[in-house]
Amino acid sequence: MARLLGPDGRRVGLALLLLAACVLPFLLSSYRTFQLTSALTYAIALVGLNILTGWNGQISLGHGAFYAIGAYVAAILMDRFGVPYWATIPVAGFVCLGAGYLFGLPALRLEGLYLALATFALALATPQLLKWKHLEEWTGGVQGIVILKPDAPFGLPLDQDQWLYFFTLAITVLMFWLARNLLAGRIGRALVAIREQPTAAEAMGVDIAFYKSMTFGVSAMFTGVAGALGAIVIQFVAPDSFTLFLSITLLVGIVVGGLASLSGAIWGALFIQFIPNVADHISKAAPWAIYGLFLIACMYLMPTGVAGLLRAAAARLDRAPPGP
Amino acid sequence: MTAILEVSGLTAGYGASPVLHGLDFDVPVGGVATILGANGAGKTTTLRAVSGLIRAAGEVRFAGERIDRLAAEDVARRGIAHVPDGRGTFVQLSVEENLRLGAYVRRDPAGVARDFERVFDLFPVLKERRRQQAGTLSGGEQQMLAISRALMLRPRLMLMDEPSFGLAPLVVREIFRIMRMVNREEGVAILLVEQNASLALDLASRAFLLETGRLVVGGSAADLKADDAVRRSYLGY
Amino acid sequence: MEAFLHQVLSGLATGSIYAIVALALVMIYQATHLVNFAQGEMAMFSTYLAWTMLDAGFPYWLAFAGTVALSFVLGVAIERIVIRPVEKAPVLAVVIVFIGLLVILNSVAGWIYTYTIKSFPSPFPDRTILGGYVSAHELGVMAVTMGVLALLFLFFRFTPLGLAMRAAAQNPVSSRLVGIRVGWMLALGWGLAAAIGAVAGMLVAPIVFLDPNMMAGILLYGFAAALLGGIDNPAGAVVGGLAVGVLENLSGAYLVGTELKLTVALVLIVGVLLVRPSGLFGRVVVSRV
Amino acid sequence: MRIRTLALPLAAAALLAAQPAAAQKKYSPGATDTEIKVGNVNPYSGPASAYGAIGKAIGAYFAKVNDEGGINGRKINYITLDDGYSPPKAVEQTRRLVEQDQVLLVFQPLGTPSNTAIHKYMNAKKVPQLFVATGATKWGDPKRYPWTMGWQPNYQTEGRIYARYILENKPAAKIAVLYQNDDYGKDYLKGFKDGLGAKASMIVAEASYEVTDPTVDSQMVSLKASGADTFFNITTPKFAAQAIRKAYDIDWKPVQFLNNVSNSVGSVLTPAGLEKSVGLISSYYLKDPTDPQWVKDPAYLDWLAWMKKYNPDANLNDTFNVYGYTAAQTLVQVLKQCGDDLTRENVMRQAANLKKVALPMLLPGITIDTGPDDFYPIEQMQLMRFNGKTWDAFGQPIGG
Repeated sequence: MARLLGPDGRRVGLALLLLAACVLPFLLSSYRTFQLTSALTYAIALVGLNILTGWNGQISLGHGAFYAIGAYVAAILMDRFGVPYWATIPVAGFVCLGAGYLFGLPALRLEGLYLALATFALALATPQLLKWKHLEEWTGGVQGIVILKPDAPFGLPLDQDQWLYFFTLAITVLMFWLARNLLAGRIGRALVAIREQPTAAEAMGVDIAFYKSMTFGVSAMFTGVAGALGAIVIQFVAPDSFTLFLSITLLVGIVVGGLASLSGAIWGALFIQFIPNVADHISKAAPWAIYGLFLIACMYLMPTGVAGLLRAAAARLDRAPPGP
Repeated sequence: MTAILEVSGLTAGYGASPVLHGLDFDVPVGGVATILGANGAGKTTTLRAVSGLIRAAGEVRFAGERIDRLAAEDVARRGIAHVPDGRGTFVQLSVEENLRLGAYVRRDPAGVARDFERVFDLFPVLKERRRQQAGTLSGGEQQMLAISRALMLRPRLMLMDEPSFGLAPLVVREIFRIMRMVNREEGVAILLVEQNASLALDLASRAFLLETGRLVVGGSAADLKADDAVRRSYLGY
Repeated sequence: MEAFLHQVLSGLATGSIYAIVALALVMIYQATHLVNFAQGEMAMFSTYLAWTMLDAGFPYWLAFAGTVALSFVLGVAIERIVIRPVEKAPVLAVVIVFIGLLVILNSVAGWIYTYTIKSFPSPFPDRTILGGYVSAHELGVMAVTMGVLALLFLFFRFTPLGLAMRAAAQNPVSSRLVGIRVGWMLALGWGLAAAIGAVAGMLVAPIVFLDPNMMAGILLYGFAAALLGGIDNPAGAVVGGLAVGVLENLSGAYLVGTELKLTVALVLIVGVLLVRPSGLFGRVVVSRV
Repeated sequence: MRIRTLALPLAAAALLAAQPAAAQKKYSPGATDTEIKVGNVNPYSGPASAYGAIGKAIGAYFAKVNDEGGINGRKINYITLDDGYSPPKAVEQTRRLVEQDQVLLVFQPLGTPSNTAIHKYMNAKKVPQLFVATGATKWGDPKRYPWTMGWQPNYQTEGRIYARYILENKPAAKIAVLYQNDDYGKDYLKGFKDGLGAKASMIVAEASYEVTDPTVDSQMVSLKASGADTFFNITTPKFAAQAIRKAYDIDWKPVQFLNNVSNSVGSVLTPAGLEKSVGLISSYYLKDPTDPQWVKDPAYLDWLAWMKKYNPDANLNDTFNVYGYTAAQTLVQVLKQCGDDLTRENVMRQAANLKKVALPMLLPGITIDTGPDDFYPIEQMQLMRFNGKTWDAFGQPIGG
């Protein structure tokens, strides 16, 4: 599509998309607005996981853990220290940056399946640690933490859901912009080189160890920011919100959306937000069976995800002879 | 002299970009044919198209039967042994297991046992190392193993892809000596792809010159040897 | 000291369950170089098939053999029908198909058989030995695990088909050139894995009871066990399974208490992998080019 | 699916809702002359799908009510949604029920985490979060949360009942506890410890397990090694059966207390082995459909007929089908009492005005009682001991 429209067309398209995103909450019910807000938070988390898995080729089955850390940082800061909600977001990001970087250090020695196991372990350990009695004072143990939903500031004529939507949208735009700048240049090329040709990348002077662990950190930061937003949107954190299933859902999101693609994160987010509801609507008896069928069908029809399919379609359009 | 392999109009490639553009050539029964050409001319692709590893258009007949629509495993089952570039060793298996795999499609245990003895006679070093992991062999030994594995199939035609590649001259000479012996004594036809044109032309009776996916010269090996253009470009004198 | 011994014995008993599941994972890995996340649910489903046969009045061993055979066929069918279309897709796309398969099997089992636990009979006598800390069934599980391992060893080592399967997994192109039907070898690998999974399920069910979520936890331990032992080594998988069983029990009983025992066991496993990145008995490929 | 057909009359209902209500009739959103919209959130997918049986049973009971003419001439339109036992999803689905489907009330949402997640929202919106399907203690707080009410006896009450029994009958007991490491297990444990009070040191060993643990064998070995002579088993059915069998197999013979969650004869004790379950003590408030003592009970026979006709896919061994049946009857009672005043305020007023309601599948002597300050509908339980075939009641129904 990019070539079809040219850089200007692309910019116009983005502007139109953003405009539509701004108008939507005034057309939809609060419930739908809330759903979109939650899809946006997923999109940020998916960008994070995609940086690690899509661009850098490190598979993580445990990103739910960073989502959880971000969510709990926000909840604890708001609940115990009275920190305003907007200030918790950067803190959650930085905490996860650190946590991800530290986890990335030992993970350097692990590849492929072994890394998958290590991250899988992280996903399993997270709810256990959140329930652990020595952390209960902070995490609220099995009961979790209930937090308050923010009102729109400066007397803006928005209800809580609309305000949270715009707040989340702004952060989403910011994070996508950040990711694009990060990935478009030298760093992005280095990440892909490490994924495709680690030996050659090293020979070219890419510091693989640093890049890999830093990628883990940055990826965790994105996911942590999403977790913090998620906590504020849902107004509640508990160990049961961050099970292994969340990590798997995030992985499903990036693959269905399209690996190593920013727009893929949006498609993936829409999938994991809405398809379970569709499945539930089709069958109460076995909703997961329907969901599974959706997953398999997606992989048959679009093995490279929605973004991959669109890219291929655009390429075909470009190649096709111009019409009369 | 009839041909065991007849190829006409062979067109093949990877993805959307064709590498070969309508090749016509043949290999006589019990004879040796060679395809010469520079790097990237399409020599390896030709062999892959013949053995069914990649899809190709055109007609390929083996002993009169059309094989161009067959999958690689079925081509092998008809008696064509392809010794691929890079030798295709099963590096984690033992030397003996590699040889057993060569005879995988055969159903005559007595004959297989005789062929074991035969390849061990041809390459005594393999007998010494029969229990060793094949990945630990030297390059020359792996090439010997690859040829032996092909022989275990009892082929009527062998497709050889650059058997001299990366080997010391002494080893190359030994390998070519054995190929000649196999061809002469057992009548196994050989289609040889080689960069070392003088070696190839010594072994072959027919030769073809491949340039960017097209056969530009074809005829008896002696004729090609005498061809000025071939001499300058490929034989270096 | 007595309690310690009992923890070890009980760990070995549970570990043999992980071991046999790990074996099934190793099977598919050897054939396809993928870890099948749906393996546990396939085993669970097979066990329900066995339960259905028993419920219909089949004698135990007939149901057992029937289930193993049927599971083999279903495994082959799943490979040919479900996995084949994504054969050339990126690895992660295949992983997503596994996840799809997992949720489908889990959900359909719940739908057909409901989530109420069912007891499943053991072929071994209802007795305990060694002071009651190991039941005859648990000992039987260990014996069967060893038996399956021995059969697999013989199959892969001494039969042409076994050799062909190993070859197909290692070097598909060369395998086709010697006439091996690589596609069918993959399907065969799935079939074997499904059959071993069925055995695992039928041995696990008498211990943990049959329900649609029966294998969820076990698969996770089996996965860890397979990697700990070396994912390409069936014997390693068995040792890994036993080690995980004992490790988990001891860390729960003596190290940190039961609240964090899974976490600690996993940290230890990952620690071992940091030191030995291809597992305790994983093959280090020696190769000269 | 029966549950889905219930949602069909939606369009017709929307038409009718537009007409002004008759003078004496008062309605909140979700109620009209012809229907009452009841929302529900249950885990139909995910690891907790076993509980989904409750949501389905409730729907099946409402189908029966509708077939028999509904409540005061109104049909129940039951909309039940899947939350996969995930709190964020529960929030989303509940908002859908309240804001999009405009239900009169949300009935029996399941699970402590999910209910905690929607607790504030429901009270801010002033929509009844009625008879929640969890045994946590926090649902009976009418001062702070006037729109939320529990239903079943809470876990802490039950824990206290056993504690009191131990203090009275076995004051020198050395107690071992096995509990699930989540809100449910910890709530029981807390009630039990509160009940023991100063004597909490009687607990000599505690072990927890995760739902992902394949077995609790290791925990049982540890508990036996503690030398305890009394065992409180706070586990869900699968683990309860494992623990009972393991205790027997390792020759550990303590006095065993089994939580109500897992005392079904058919789906726990039979798999564990009836002879291994002799002497277990537990407490009941519902009739166990698999206990032979009810085989000729008319209430049981009614239940059975309903199961066969309206819930034929469900498992007859599953106590959740009694739970959903009885909970649904409780709501029907409340809605009947509401008459033509189907406002959310009146629903809560009537829910807090249940007096000695004896429902058929409640044990004899146990009734549902609420008041403006009493948001705990069922507070009594009956202690019972297992004799190898059936549960024998002993003593009077007792409260915490």
